[in-house]
Amino acid sequence: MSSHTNDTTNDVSSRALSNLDLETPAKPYLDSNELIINMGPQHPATHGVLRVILKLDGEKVLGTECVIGYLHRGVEKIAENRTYAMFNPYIDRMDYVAAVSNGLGYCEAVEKLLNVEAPRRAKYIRVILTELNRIASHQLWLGTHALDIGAMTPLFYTFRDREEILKIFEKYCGARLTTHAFRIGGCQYETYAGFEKEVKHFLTYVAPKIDEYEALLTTNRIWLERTKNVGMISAADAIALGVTGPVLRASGVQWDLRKAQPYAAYSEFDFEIPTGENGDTYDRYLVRMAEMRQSLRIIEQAVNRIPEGPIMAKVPKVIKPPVGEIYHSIEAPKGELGYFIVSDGSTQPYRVRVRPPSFVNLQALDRMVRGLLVADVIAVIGTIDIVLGEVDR
Amino acid sequence: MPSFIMSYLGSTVTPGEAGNQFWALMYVLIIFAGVSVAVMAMNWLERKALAHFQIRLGPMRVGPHGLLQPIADAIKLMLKEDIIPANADQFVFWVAPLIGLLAAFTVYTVIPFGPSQAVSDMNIGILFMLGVSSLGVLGIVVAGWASNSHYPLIGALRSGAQMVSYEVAMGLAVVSAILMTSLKTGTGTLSMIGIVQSQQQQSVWFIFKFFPLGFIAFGIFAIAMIAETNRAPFDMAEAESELTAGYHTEYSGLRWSLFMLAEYATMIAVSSIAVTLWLGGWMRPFPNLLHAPMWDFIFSLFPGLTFLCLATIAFIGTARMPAHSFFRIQRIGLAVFAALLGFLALLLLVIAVAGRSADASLAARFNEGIGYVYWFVLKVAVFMYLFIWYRATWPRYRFDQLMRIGWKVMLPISLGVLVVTAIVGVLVS
Amino acid sequence: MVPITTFHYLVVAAALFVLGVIGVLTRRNVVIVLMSIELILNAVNLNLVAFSRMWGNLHGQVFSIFVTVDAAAEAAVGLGILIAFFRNKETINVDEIDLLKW
Amino acid sequence: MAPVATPWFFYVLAGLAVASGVAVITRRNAVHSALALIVTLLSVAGLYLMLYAPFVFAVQLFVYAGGIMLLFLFVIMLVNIERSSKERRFNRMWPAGLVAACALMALFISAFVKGRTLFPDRMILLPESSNTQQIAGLLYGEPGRIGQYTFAFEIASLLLLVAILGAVIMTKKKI
Repeated sequence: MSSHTNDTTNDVSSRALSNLDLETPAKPYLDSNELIINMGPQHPATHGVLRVILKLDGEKVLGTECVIGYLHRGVEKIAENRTYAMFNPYIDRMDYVAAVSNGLGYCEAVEKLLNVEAPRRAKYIRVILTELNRIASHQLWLGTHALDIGAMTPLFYTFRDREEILKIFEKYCGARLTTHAFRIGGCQYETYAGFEKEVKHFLTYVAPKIDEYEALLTTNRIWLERTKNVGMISAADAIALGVTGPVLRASGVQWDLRKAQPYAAYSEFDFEIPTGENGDTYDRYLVRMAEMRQSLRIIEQAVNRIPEGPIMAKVPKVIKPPVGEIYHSIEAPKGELGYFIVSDGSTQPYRVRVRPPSFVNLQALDRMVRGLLVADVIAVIGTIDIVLGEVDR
Repeated sequence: MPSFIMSYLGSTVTPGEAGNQFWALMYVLIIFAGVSVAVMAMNWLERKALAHFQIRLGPMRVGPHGLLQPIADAIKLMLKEDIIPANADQFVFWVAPLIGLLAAFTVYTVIPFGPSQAVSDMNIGILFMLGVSSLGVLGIVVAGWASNSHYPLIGALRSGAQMVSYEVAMGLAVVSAILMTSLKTGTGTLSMIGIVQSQQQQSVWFIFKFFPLGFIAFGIFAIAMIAETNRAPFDMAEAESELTAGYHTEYSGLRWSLFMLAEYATMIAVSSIAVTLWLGGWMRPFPNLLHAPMWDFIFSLFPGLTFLCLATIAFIGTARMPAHSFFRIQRIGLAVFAALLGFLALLLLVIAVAGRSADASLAARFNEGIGYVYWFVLKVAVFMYLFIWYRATWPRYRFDQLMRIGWKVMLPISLGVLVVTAIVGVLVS
Repeated sequence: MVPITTFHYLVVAAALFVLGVIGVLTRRNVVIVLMSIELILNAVNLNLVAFSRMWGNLHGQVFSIFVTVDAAAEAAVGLGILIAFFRNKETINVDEIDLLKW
Repeated sequence: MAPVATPWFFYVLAGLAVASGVAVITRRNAVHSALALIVTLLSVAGLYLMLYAPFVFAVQLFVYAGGIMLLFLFVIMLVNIERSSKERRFNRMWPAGLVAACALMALFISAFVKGRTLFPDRMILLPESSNTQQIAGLLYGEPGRIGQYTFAFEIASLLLLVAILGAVIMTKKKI
């Protein structure tokens, strides 16, 4: 095996290999099994263009190094040359599987900066769509994660059901993926006729489907063996690394921004924060499954109590927030999605900084996979639920 | 020369034993063609069945319900550019798929489709099968090495270790079945035909012999054979999410298709071993219990009825095709296919009726032979379906878990079963 | 055509034996030296089986099975030594194995 | 089973065995050598079949070609062969070795030529269909009686066990 080790040590990777200590001279006791391999950027299990450099001893992982930036588009820089409203669609291109959540965070941040509040009906619509989006995001995660671990079939089931959500999005705002659903100050579109009926129908449709996914996986012996005690991270470690979202909650920390700092209309709904115990891959799976059910609960309450009224607050035609800065964060499907916006009083933001949950959570990869096997790296990358569009921005 | 051809037809032994070279060659050709067709059918079936498990349609465009898809795929693969990586070991890269293919096809010389429907009845039949199929792993290991690339090498080493480990449990399970062959006569046999015949003599399939024992041994074999063929959930060697495609990552075109051909041929071969050892090989259900001529006749109708069933399904499919003119050619094609199946069904039924009366006539012999082959193929087909079902249902094991199961679970159990079988066998006789 | 007798087999076996000896004596790569030993053992096996047929009893065949067992043990231990050695010296050439201890 | 075209098969198999035997000791690349050795082993297996020794044939196939050679291939892949392929193939004393081997060959030839009359020209047709059972009789004994080689067989299994332990101890980094 060692005959094949030397071809990755070009200048790029040796710069990147800081924590793999490639530079240390050969030990007196030669280890013939040590090898460095590149996983990605073109690899079926890295969910896009993530490159993970693995230092292996046989199949055991000694260390990892994530090389990111293959999908970098300079979204934050673009913001400095766009007006606040013009920048809104760009946000959707970050976490493209949870575009609605992204838009919500940005709109609310700018609203806070402008000191306006969206009308209640708009908030309810926002909650419904965001939670639908959370389910869609978790479904996509479940399908790809199961596929990584080798179960092909759940992928098709989740995509079938995700399609129903995308249909609702399409009917509401004309786009399936990059929705641009919300505007600063509320929503641009009133719900279409039959929106509530369709959402209710979706609720009754998808609940048994979630049971179906669980029937395939939750008690499956192979699934248990592949996920239990794999990629463990303790609560303290998770907090120290800034991990948020389901990954943090699976470690037993009951931290959900929807409860901790309620935004939109979340304070009006009754739901629970599912948490795990061990912080392993299986717990993260269970937490996300439970979250899908909780999202259904929230949507049900929201649809039943949706108030009448305007959907747009009074917002000036030209958005010129006062000089100042704001940090606003929401609970996106993947974790805490924060926007830090600095305004210089002009029509364009002076600086926008996004705190993407995937990017921060990806930091925990190395901690999670050390000492595990290559196959576990795949499972752990899947379980962190990264979207490279968001990591690289 | 015609007498040379005809003289064998009345014989009840394999052409290999009869020393009839003409028929031995014919059998080899028939089996080669049959296996190739079976692999194509399996390819289509796997894609269709997997698709329906996963709420998709699978191939629908090439031919009615994608029936011609395997042929289209084969042509595509043959016309594809054959890429050999620059730093690969050219000769070894070239020869590796052939090793696997040769090993996969050589085992068919001893598979008994009937008491005389085999190329040869080797005295060491089952050992020969296991030995030759263990050569297939050489092709995989060498292919991974010759590619001169990380992922193929890891895949090759994985599958090499995996196949060697599971061969142990598999061999012990086989031994406990072979032990059972010696129960009535005192001497056991390794001959594939002899194993089926001893099941007939003891009037029990070995899966039901000493009830849990035979079943456990069969179960171990059934698990080990999935690992042997690198299929899900043990498809570590070609785990696409981990190793892109494992040992054949660098292969393309015809050479890649040879790997696939070898894999499917091996699947059929190991299923045949399982059928021969535990499921009574070519025997129809209850050959000793329901052995009146009436029952013989009823069971001899099965092949014809099966084809009739298939023909009916094809006809229903024809009728349900959309009326659009776009589908006209497909409709005609499916109708012709259905008619062909119906014709075959008719032919088989006619043979069944004709072969009913006279005992030594050619028709009777023919009828008998068709029955043997039919039941054998049917049992193997069940295994083939199971392979697909497993693949659709289960996630993939991790490599160390796979090894742990192989060495720490399967090996002790199969050893225990072997010992207990021996003790029970001694006590009974 | 001359019928094939024991003598023919002996000649083939002798040729394989000598090839094995040449390999053992001249090659530097330990793996190939071990393979040459396998060649020698095979030549011996061929002799045993040929004689077994000549005398019409099976003792030669049984003996060849024992030789095969021996070959398996030898390969396992030999390759084990080889790997342990490779870890320490990073070479698999026989003529560089010239220290009694390190 | 009546043998077919025996001399032809013999010459083809013998030629293959010797030719690939030459390849084993001359190839620079160890994997090529291993592949050549597999061909030799398979040809010798074919010769066993011609000698009416099907069980030995199966053992050869199973243990040698399937097991031992896989082990060899594994080890070749684990150790560095890129470097050794650029080095000298033969050691410095190769002429001496060659001379010694040639002397051995000469000895064999002279023994064969002188002793040709000692070998009876007969080939007994061993019963092939009961070959396995008879070998089993020698190894394990007939019912009620211990076999001639039972003790040796047990010793051989002990040898294998020791070999397994030795190999594990030597290759394991930490025990």
